[in-house]
Amino acid sequence: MDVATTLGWLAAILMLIGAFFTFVGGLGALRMPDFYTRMHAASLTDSAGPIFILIGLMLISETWLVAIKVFTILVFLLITGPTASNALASASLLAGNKPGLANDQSEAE
Amino acid sequence: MNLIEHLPVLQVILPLLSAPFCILMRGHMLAWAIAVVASGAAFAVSLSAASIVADGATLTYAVGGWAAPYGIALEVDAFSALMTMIISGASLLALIAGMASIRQQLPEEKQSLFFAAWLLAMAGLLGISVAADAFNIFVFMEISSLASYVIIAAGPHRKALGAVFKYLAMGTIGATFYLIGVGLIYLMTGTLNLDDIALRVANVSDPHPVLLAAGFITIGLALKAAVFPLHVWMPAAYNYAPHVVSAFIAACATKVSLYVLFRFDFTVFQPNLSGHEFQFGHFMMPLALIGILFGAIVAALAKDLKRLLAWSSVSQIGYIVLGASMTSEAGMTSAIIHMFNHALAKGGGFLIAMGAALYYTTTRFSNLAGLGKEHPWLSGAFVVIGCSLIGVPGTAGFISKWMLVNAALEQGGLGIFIIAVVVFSSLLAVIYVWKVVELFYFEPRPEGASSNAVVVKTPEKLLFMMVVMLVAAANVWFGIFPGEPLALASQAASMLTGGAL
Amino acid sequence: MLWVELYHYWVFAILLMIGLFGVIAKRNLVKKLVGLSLFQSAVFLFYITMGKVDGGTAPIVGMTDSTDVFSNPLPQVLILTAIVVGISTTALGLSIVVRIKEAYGSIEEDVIHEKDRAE
Amino acid sequence: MVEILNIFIMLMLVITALAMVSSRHLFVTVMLSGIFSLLIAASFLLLDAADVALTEAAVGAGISTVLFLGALALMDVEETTRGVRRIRMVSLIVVAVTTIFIVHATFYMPAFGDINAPIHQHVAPWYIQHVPIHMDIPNIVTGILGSYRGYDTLGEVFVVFTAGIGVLSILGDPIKNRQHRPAHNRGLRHYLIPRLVGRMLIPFIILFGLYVQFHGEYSPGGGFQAGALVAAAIILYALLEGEDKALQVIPMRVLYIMMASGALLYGGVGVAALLMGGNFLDYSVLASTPVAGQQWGILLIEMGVGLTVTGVLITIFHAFAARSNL
Amino acid sequence: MIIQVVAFALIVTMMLGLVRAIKGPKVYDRVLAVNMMGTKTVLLLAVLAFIDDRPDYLDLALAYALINFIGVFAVLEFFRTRESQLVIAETDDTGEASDEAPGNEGGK
Repeated sequence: MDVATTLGWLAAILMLIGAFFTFVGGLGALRMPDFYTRMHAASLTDSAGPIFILIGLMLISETWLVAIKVFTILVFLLITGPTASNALASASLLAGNKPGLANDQSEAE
Repeated sequence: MNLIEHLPVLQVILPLLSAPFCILMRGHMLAWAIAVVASGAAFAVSLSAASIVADGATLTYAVGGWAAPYGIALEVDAFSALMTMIISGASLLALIAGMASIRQQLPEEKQSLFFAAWLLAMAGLLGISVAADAFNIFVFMEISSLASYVIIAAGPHRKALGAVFKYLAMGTIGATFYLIGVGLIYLMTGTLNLDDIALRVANVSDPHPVLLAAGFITIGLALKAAVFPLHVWMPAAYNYAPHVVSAFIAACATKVSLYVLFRFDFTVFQPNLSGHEFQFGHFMMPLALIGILFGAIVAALAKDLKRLLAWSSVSQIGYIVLGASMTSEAGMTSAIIHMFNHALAKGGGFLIAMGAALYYTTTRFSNLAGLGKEHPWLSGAFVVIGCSLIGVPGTAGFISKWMLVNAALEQGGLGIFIIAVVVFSSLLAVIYVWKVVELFYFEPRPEGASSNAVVVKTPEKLLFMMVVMLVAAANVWFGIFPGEPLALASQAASMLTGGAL
Repeated sequence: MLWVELYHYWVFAILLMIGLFGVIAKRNLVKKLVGLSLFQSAVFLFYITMGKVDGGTAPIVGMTDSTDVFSNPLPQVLILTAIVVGISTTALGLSIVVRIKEAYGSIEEDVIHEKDRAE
Repeated sequence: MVEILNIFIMLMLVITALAMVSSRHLFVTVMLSGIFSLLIAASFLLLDAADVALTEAAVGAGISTVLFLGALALMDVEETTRGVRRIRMVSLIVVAVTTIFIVHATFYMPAFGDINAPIHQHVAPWYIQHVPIHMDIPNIVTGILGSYRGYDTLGEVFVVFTAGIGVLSILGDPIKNRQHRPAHNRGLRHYLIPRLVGRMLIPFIILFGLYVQFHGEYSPGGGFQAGALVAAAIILYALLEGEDKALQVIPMRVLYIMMASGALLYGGVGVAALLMGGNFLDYSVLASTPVAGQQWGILLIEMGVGLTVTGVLITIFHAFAARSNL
Repeated sequence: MIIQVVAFALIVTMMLGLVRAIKGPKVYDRVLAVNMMGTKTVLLLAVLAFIDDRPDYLDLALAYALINFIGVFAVLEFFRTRESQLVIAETDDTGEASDEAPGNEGGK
């Protein structure tokens, strides 16, 4: 990729930010104390990461068609990711799991 | 369009493409008719192919018009012609004879699916027999295996499910082992066509991976063929399958795996790996000998006719492997002719078990006593077929045993030992066959034994008895005039071992 | 860097081992099927591994320069077929397991054997 | 660079596989097998097998997970017996010996990625060279799959077909099984947001499936992947709206016809070639020029593959769902 | 070079997700991890398409994004039919006991 141009630099910065978010999200999903906080970390960054990374990729796309394809992926991820998180959280809540931090510490490791 | 030219592919696609029609037909009788017609057509094709290749010719066919190493080739030679005859013949006869039994054991709405799966099983086996491409063999092996699982699982007893699951697990391991072996060969030679592999495997950079491939292929196919220590899936699967399926599968399924094993080992590995005949022989022969004895002993202890026949198959497969493990032309001839003769005897045996179940609902010995008086023709046929299983002179079984003994004599001191084992196992065979004969003729029908669960319609009964008599007569006919199959077998054997010299 | 070259083959061997162990040793029928599909996946990986060419790219012409080196397409074709075979086997196996569960009330091999023997 | 990525992915593969086999909770095993599929598909892509990666994604992560969950819904999700110690020891020895043999042989295999290995010298270059000449399509994998090794692919279609009728035969007709069950099955109706989003996505998935089907000659994809995608869309519909509605949209009779007609379409193309004077599956004779004939042939057989796969996968799903009252 | 860094960050994140998937402790954690790894795989494929300069790989990323979604629904449906059993089964590999009172199930 061509980092010499302004666009290239912008893309690089965006992608790095995205990569950072992604990594932090992964870390959060691993280290947070209970399911809901983990999900919070994971799902927030599951949206933020793709936004930055994929917009970065769009900026360095060679043709419009490629950029549109990347954009489509972004749109689908932005639709499906939060939906899945929502569904999962409500399933968990319906099954009777309460947020752990509220009343007990047994989940904390 | 010259039909003769297209025989190899017609052999496969006739039954294969008939299968979808079976499920489109609502009526189960129509599905049965399609299956019979397709089997008959396949049998006719195999007969005409056999008449062409009997003198040593080979029919080759390039599917899609692409020449051999690039496209997929089909080949029919004497060996494959014999196999296709066994498969399509067994299917045809079992289907005709099995009408009443299918009605007894399967609910009507499942029958069209059953016949479709049956045709696929047959087409898969035929596809393996005519294939000349290592990967193509895998594909058709999977068609036949999956379809076999389906038709075996149609058995009415719940134990059929456990048996099928075991068969599925072991069969898939076997097929995957074969796939690993093919992959290793492909890695070393860059080709999948069997003839091309045979040419190129001599020049590989290092023989180690090829040896590993030989190991994987041998073990994988031995698993599928139920060679002795790997036979654990077989007795239960044969025992709990619908009777008509037992007759068909027992006659041909394991033999096709052995066919692939022999073809691979004798044409690809033995001519090109130094000392491989020795390895093959010394690996297989002990297994064969133990298998012969073990199978016969368990059969002699069985308390159920189908179980007895299934375990006798373990023993009989041992004979086939034993013949091949001598890696001589005579040994190979005996192995191949025994495939044919055993198909006749074992298929016939399971047909009789089917008949017994038709009249008396089960095949348990406690329930079969006195069959001889009530159904003299059926039990008479069993006596003939039992003699063929034992190897009494004048029956087909004798021919293969005789060939086997002759081949063993060529082996010198070891041969005497082999002959001793063969004679001893024949005595065991006498015991288990006699057990049934005694039951049929010398024990009275027990009080209150169940019988006649279904009313057998006269035309169905007539068809069934006709087929049983035909098979029994064939067991005698090929014992006295073994000409045609023997010619094919010796042709095949000389072709296979000719490469090894 | 011998180990990098062999690494791919070793991963195949290890996966194969894990899968095979799952099929043979596990007594739970679903577990056996999972082991079986793992076992097959290992073989798929083996085929694809041997088709790879250093510096090669996916064998689709036209999207890139014609000077490109392509990886071997044939193993990919074979594995496409094999994957289909694998899923078919899994589906069939699962349907048998469902029936076994209905007939025996369990999918543990030991329990099934016991019930068979009790008959 | 890509190789280094792959080393990490393969490491994760091994870890996942170990966890899959050692976990005692079947649901966990199935979830992990979903991850395994994702990882192995990524690995396939890194090894340049784009078509295979697409198939593995559609099959492993999608269909296979759905099937396993459908079956698990009927059983205990916990493994209760540890098994006999002796069997575990024996199997450990068996697999250890096998592994030692394989690892031993790896030292004698051609180096990974070596272009001079026989595998890259003998048949494969011919394909890469001749696909553009014989059929003039960019995706070499599709060319081999459809034409040079079209007979294998015919076999593959029939394997799928066998699985379809097999599951139907073993589990019974879904319609009949459903009649015995209470009709409280309404799918995921109480999940409002997922349901809305899911419904919105279904047409896109089908559209994408069609793209994969008809663009398979130019990019990764083909009949099988397309069939799996379309089937996945229908399965999604069934999950959202309930089985009954899905069976109203595509009744069993139609599924039967799809299964059979796809297989017959493939075989029919072969027979047509036979009747027009070529060999079985020789598409060259189908049109005025061989290249056009090949292209038509591949297009038609891919449609056959797609039809059968779609029909079979939906059928299998219904068969499981009818038993488990999903 | 930046794009390779992104790829590595994705791989590392996938490893973290894998650890979560194996550790659990609840089934929901595992589903969350699977979903997260699915998203990361999609991103990885998109990034790979640019590393290899093969835009056709983007089709795969798209397919993954769509397929991954269906998996989540299958899981939800599974939960719906099996909630009672899962509560019992949440005593997992880690041996960590579920702290839920069975009575909570009536809440839905």
